[in-house]
Amino acid sequence: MPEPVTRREFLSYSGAALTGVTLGQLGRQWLASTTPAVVHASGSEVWATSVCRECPASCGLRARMIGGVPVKLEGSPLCPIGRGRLCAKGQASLESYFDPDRLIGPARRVGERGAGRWEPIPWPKALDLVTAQIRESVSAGRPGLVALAVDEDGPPADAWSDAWRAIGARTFRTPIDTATRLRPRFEALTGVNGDPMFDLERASHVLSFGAPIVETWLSPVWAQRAFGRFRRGPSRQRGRLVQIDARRSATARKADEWLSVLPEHQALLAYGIASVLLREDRVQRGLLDEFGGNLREFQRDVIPHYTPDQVAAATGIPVVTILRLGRDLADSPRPVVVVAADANNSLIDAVFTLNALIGAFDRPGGVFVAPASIDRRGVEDEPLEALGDLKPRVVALADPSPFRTLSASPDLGRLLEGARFVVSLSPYLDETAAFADLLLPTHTPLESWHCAVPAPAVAAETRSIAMPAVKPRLDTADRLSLVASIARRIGAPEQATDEPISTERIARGEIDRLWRLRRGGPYSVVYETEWLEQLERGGWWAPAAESREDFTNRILQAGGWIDPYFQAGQIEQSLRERRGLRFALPVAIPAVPPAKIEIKPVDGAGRDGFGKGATLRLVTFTPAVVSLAGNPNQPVIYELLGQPDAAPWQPWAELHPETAARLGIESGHRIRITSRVATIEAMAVLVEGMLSDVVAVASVPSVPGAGRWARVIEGDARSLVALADPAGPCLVVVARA
Amino acid sequence: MSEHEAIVAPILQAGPSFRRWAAALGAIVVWAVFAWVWQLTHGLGVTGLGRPIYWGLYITNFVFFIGVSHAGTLISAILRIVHAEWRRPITRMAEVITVLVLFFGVGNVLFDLGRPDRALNVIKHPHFRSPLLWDVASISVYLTASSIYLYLPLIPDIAILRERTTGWRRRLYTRLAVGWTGAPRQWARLERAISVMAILVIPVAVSVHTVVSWVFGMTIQPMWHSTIFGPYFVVGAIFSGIAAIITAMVIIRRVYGLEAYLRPIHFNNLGILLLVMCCLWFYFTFAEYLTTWYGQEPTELAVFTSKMTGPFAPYFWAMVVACFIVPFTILANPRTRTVTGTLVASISVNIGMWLERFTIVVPSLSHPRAPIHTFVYIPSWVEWSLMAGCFAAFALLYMGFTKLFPIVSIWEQEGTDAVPAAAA
Amino acid sequence: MPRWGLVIDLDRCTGCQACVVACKHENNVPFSTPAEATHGRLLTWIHLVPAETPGRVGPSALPLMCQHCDRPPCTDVCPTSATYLSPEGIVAQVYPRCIGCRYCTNACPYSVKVFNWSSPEWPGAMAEMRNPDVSLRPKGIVEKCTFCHHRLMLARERARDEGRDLAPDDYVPACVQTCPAEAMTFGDLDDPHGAVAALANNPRAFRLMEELGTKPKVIYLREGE
Amino acid sequence: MARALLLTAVAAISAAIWVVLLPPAAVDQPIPFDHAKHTEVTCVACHRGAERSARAGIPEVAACLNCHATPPRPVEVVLSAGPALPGSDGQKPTWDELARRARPAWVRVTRLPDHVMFSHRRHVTSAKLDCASCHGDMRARRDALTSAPVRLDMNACLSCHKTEGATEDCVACHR
Repeated sequence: MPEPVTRREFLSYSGAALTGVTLGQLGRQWLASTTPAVVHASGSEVWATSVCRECPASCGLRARMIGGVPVKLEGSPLCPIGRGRLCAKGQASLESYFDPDRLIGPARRVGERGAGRWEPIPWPKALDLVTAQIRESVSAGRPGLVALAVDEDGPPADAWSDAWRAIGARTFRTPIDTATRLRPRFEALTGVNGDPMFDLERASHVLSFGAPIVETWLSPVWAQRAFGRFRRGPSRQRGRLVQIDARRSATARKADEWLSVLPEHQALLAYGIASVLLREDRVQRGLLDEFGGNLREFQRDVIPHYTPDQVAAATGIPVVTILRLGRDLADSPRPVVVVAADANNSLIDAVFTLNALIGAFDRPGGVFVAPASIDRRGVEDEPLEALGDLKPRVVALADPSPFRTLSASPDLGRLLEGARFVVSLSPYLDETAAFADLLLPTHTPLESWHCAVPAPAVAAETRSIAMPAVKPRLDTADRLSLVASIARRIGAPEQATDEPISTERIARGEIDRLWRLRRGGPYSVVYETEWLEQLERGGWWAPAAESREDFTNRILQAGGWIDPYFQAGQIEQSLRERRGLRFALPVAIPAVPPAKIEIKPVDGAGRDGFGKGATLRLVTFTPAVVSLAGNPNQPVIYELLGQPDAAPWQPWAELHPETAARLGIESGHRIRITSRVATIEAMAVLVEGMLSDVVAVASVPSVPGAGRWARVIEGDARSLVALADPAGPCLVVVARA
Repeated sequence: MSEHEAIVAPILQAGPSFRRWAAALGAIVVWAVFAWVWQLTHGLGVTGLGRPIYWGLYITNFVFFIGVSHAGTLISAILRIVHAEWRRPITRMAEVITVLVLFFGVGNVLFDLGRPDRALNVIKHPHFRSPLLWDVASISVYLTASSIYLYLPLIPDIAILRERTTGWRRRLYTRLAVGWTGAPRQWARLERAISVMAILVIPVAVSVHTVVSWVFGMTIQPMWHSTIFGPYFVVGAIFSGIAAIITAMVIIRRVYGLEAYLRPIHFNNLGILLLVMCCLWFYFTFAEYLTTWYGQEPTELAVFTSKMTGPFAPYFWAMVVACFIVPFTILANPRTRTVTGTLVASISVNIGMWLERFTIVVPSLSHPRAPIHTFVYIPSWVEWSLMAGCFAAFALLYMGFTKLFPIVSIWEQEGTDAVPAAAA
Repeated sequence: MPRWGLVIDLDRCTGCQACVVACKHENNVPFSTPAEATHGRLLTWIHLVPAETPGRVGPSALPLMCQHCDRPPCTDVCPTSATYLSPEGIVAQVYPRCIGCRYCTNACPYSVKVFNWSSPEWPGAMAEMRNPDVSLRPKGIVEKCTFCHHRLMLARERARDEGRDLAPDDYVPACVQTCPAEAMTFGDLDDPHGAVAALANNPRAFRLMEELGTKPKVIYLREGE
Repeated sequence: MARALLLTAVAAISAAIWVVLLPPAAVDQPIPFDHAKHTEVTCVACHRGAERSARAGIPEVAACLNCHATPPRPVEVVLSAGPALPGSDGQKPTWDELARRARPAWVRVTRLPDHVMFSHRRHVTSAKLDCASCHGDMRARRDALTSAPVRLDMNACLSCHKTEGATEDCVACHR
């Protein structure tokens, strides 16, 4: 018989059940709150065309858009430069579009300079502010206003300079690290006013003087692709690469032979090889006999002064190696000698001289002249170096990245500190944030119109043109429109046109011009591009579109314009007109004493735990992934630093194992590098085959005022050399930290 | 019953010292619980682990605890089968160690799981080729078997306590005594059940530690992929088990004044057992390392060198000293094989065996075959806290057990010469 | 049934890491911080390791990802079958079943399985850049290269929509798609006319740690002559 | 002691029942859309993604313009009740403007766990599966869904995959 339920029992059990239900309800609410919110608006996949602006190569890219949001960047298969491939930097630019520390709109400084305190202001007010400042500076007379642009090439970049100059500003720009930098020395030798172009893909033997072929050379994605084909092209012999490089760079690792030679000694080695070629008469006679020019004088100068013995003594490379380098070069069917874009003039001279001696001009696998960019005005801006000690009142910066490169000499901080008013037109929180008085954030590349002249690399004339892939995510503006409206407010007569200038207008104008040229066509697949070339070679041209509008649409969809017609033999033609090569006569071998490694106490030993260190020569380099020191708002790039040897998220320093052993340093140790002006710490990496008196330090831009990732990097190699004596080699003391 | 007052008395009263200890240990456990909650919310990133050192302190503890679990069941079962009469006072305390410590072994695996909430997937979606599944199977069988094996001999003692208590204790003992009256038939059944369990438990116990070793041995990682790992681990387990019993015995003897039951002969005999295992352990270790060294296989040698002269050398050589040199020196000499001597040897062995587990788990992982970046594993505060919590909880539960049940089997003392005159 | 395989020509590979970035973005692999990275908590499904080739200048970079072994040491040890060899030869990881015991990461001789040490985070708007075709892995589970299996599923869908068979170019993983030096080739190893099968028989071809009998389906072509 | 245990058990069981067995709570939808009235158009006429992409998608008001020249009655009701549709900022916009700009805050009721990668396109276009087989029969629904009409579980997926000979590979859906 069941017992009757008492009231007390009933109440307790009901209470328990109620408690359970309450807890259950709370649990349900908690579960509901943890269910992730839908991130993506539903939407199907769309591919939008754009242009990569991480470097002057201006590869075409396509963005995978889901519901209007870009989720991935890939190379555009239609783009002749990358052919669907894209480098690490290019892909990482997606991260800077989403950078959580991006500027959300125009802002004015409220605190002290560098305090990082800002107040948002509306666009018209911001423009008023800058206009007032410029007016004042214009009335104060030159040098009142200075504008700095990024290192890019194309009609919008020209329009930027025009707009500034119209209101009396001086414009500066970094010389681009592309083949264009080799142009003056190339012209001096051959008389061709054009960019030299290396046919890496078809070469059989490459002798490289510090050219970062697989890193950041000329047009990186093109260079990588060309390197792959040079190495293992279909049905051809494997190409051989000899790398002359102070450190074991990524290219040196890939080389079949690597010789560690300091940059300042590389020209000596090149002339040494030239003297071997001349003395043993292993030169290609064809071109030299016809256009010898001052070959005889050159020969007279080089052979006695650059004997292998002398070169060996100066560079430390054994005589047999110098002889072999020369003979290998001469024996290969299609050799070519290449050089880094930022090399010094005497090295560039030596490299083109070698190319002349081995008959590499106008030959497959040799050196050509890049198709001249039609109607290209050339850079009229002054080079960044010309800034010197200029103390402008107003400074406008498009992008501080030129100051992140190692070769730039002016000190950005000093320039900005001295200015009365600094305007930054960068989309990001970066170096300028420390000094700027006004932030006018501009669109990121994915949000912008593009019309760029890609760095010369492929044997075709190209324009990378695209419209915005996405709508602006934040309250940003088109850089060119901003400048134009400032100019209009100032009242520059040239700018008082009806239609306001914008990148879009410039780009559309360029497409119109290309349409009127009646040649070339939109970027297209390999087969179609080749067909177009065959047609043009036969003197035909089939219009790519019915009408101008149609043409515009096709160009914008394809992401660019290409004219694949390529005429070889320009160098010979120029030589014929000019009657010969003009070899630069090398100076006599300077006495280069080998650096003595002396281990001695550092100045102020004992302080800060400083121990003994060794005096070494400093070589700084930019790691391949931070090429051009582009955008410091890409965490993935910092993660990839120094792979496969060094550790992520930090700079490293390379040492010879024996030098390291003498200092008690092992791979992975933290070491302290002290120059006359600064001290940094880095992780030690030991490299077999390096010069024993050299320490090579990776330059990873550390940007204290910038976004969350750039500011965590410690140890900026640029600080070691920034103020050091630029003439001589920079000596540093290295010790364990 | 009064003759065993020394055994019964501590069960029924708890002094201030007991409470102080309980509070202190409880505080450590609470701290460990906090650490665990911290780990559950933040993920295993709060440990010192990383790629490629995916296992550390938790797995070391897991192997260690499973090893210590061989203290009880196996030893008492073996001794029971061979009729070693001197075992009688120590079987219970050994068996309790087994049962309790198994929980902490399993617990450490749970600490180590990235998703402990999904632990049941092992049962819902078992994959029979995984040594971890064998582990789950054999540990649960072992836990069941050793719990039964602990419980069966407890029944007559519980019945004794039932008679002497009132209130909730009496109700508890009544239920647990399952109607034990001490009738001859019940005695016969009990004896039979115990001897069946004693035989059954031995292969299970051997399997448990063999399978634990196979978790490592079945991979192809350098210095894990070893054929002798099964017996090597079993020997190590018995070794650390005996050491654990001796340590527990000394403490209980001192605390509860059981000098009359736990006499020097027990320590002497167990000391000899420990000495035998010590030699066996050394033999296996020597064999294992000699073959590795002789083979000179580069990946194996990297691990080997790191233990001999590299970063793990301090642990390795400390292990050799603690597991062999100290215990061998003390125990090989009958004059030092005293209560204190065996205690020192035992504590040394326990530390050494923990180090052995550590030097098996971590160095192999620190030297992966692939040339990837590795780092130095330093356990974090969370891992140390959880480890401390495990030991504290073990001690706490052990103390609690002594307050509920006789830690020396009362009925087994009868009919032996172990019943001391002094207790009467 | 195809048997997917990947060939990496180390003579072409320049170590530029474009594949690494492509993989991270394609598969929603979260970022790390400097502190995490030094503790081995950097998550990448593909990363460069130094590889020595006799006679070369120095160790060059070798892209290392899941080798998709035909006899994978990791699948055998998984207690819950969360990782298994799929019929198409892809070593799969089923995230909702993984209990995070990290036995597979330890059993893998290539150390290519990675563990989520903490909840993945995409600061601010970066959450929007995640690929909706790939799930977000919570903390506490193991993940690894899938040969961009979702791309195969999408390619199959597309091909079926268009009423045709899957063509070799339809499905390539993100790393292969982007490789600037064209060092990577992906395809069906069992297709005798395919590029991958031909390259796999190249005299330069080798597999990592072949001696372990894992039978990897990632095949490397030796650097040098 | 026993009683306390029993009470705890009762509480735990009722909590578990509440969490696990009860259907999910009904949600408020911004517009009382009547599915039954729209049986003449196919599902994909509005849920357009179903045939083209992984996600079927919830229609925007712009889709209504294909058929509705004037605001349908329920929308008017919502409009008169207040600015429930974002984008209407106080003033009364024309139907056309509203339809183009407004993004109703539809609440998703049928959702799969994040680790299930379900593709509508694969099931609708390739496998020719009827929408009703997963979503239930919508033709009878007089409202916008306020709760998931059908409980989706993996066994249902698997049984269909078995009978249809579709893939049973885990990573086909879980990745």
